[in-house]
Amino acid sequence: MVRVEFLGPIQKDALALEITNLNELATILQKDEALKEWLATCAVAVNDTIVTSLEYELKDGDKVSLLPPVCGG
Amino acid sequence: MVRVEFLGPIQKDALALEITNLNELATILQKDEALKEWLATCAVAVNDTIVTSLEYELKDGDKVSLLPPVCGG
Amino acid sequence: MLYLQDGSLDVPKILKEWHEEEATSNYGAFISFVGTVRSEDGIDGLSFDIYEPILQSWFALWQQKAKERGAVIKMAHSRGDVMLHASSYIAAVFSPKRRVALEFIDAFVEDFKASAPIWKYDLKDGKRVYAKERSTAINGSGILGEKQ
Amino acid sequence: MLYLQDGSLDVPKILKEWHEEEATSNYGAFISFVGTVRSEDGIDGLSFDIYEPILQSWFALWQQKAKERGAVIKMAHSRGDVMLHASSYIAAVFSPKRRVALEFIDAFVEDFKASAPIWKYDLKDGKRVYAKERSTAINGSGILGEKQ
Repeated sequence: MVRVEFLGPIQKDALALEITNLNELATILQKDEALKEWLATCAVAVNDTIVTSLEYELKDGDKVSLLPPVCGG
Repeated sequence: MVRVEFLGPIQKDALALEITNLNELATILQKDEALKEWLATCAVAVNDTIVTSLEYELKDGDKVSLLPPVCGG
Repeated sequence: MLYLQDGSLDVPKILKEWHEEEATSNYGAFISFVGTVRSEDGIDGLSFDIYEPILQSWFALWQQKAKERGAVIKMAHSRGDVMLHASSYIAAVFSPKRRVALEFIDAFVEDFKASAPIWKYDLKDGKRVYAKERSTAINGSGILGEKQ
Repeated sequence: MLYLQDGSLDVPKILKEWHEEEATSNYGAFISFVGTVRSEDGIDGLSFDIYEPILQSWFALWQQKAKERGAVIKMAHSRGDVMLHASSYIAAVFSPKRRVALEFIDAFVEDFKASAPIWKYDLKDGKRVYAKERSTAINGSGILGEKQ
């Protein structure tokens, strides 16, 4: 099971999904109308490290985080 | 009479000279062996404004200052 | 040193502490940047969410970069609400010589704005509104979106 | 604000005062640079001569430049002796937004080093030795020297 968290302003509870890579996650999340606008601008971290390839393999226990556009300071 | 001051590390008392421009001052100061090394690196101010031309006219009561290389901070 | 706290930062106190921490470290240059909430667009203040695990690793990378140049970086940031004219962010660099400090503070603050996992909200009319227009997508964003 | 004093500067006190002076001026960015005497080459400290009339007019020009960008500059400097690990120089910029502050502090500190009429001496073995090798001739220097 992979846990998917939505950070900051994305108002959505975490998901627990049976997936093996980020491609599968993209397919699932693109079906959620409320998420569509976020997906285009969110960065993705696996176990708190930013990843930039959809081919990234996921294993049981991994945590995926979606990070929308940031503005600290 | 024009007053000539030597600032910072130049160990020399002020002079009072009858001169009408910086060219005349250069001629006088170049005769002072102890000043030679300073003249090549000093900036010149007339009445506290930096000037960069030897043709600058001086009048009675003017103050000329020699500013050696600086290092604040 | 990365210091996070609820609410606004006590700027003089934090600058004093940091200055004292490095008082005998033989750094010739100490430069600090303070971010303060400005009155604009009728806001009452700002509010912040922070995702700490990634902020910590982002900061550790910068600390490593600083160390390679003989410098040290410190940073403080607020969580939650910070009202008008109060401060939410302090960054500081200590280094032996001035050029490293001047270059690091600029690069650090700009990368902080572009990459640090912190989300800003306007506090306005009792609501907390995501500052979407002022936010920056992190490098590498968008991979989960539909192919263009 | 240009503040000159005999001996070392009380850094936390000055930063606190400046911060308080601008606490409600609605500046979003406050950046400060502090110069501290480093232990090197066996010195016991540094000593400074300042020629105030030209320093004042140099500073007034910078204040005017800052004003045109909606910013304010403050500066403090020591006269006379400042011992190891004590501070002799503080510069600060307050501005509405961060870019102006980051760019001004860099340009101001560099022009200060190249132009401000301040002379530095090493304090070593009870003597006050002009720091000739670290000093910079002001732009336009040398007109009184012999023609090359």
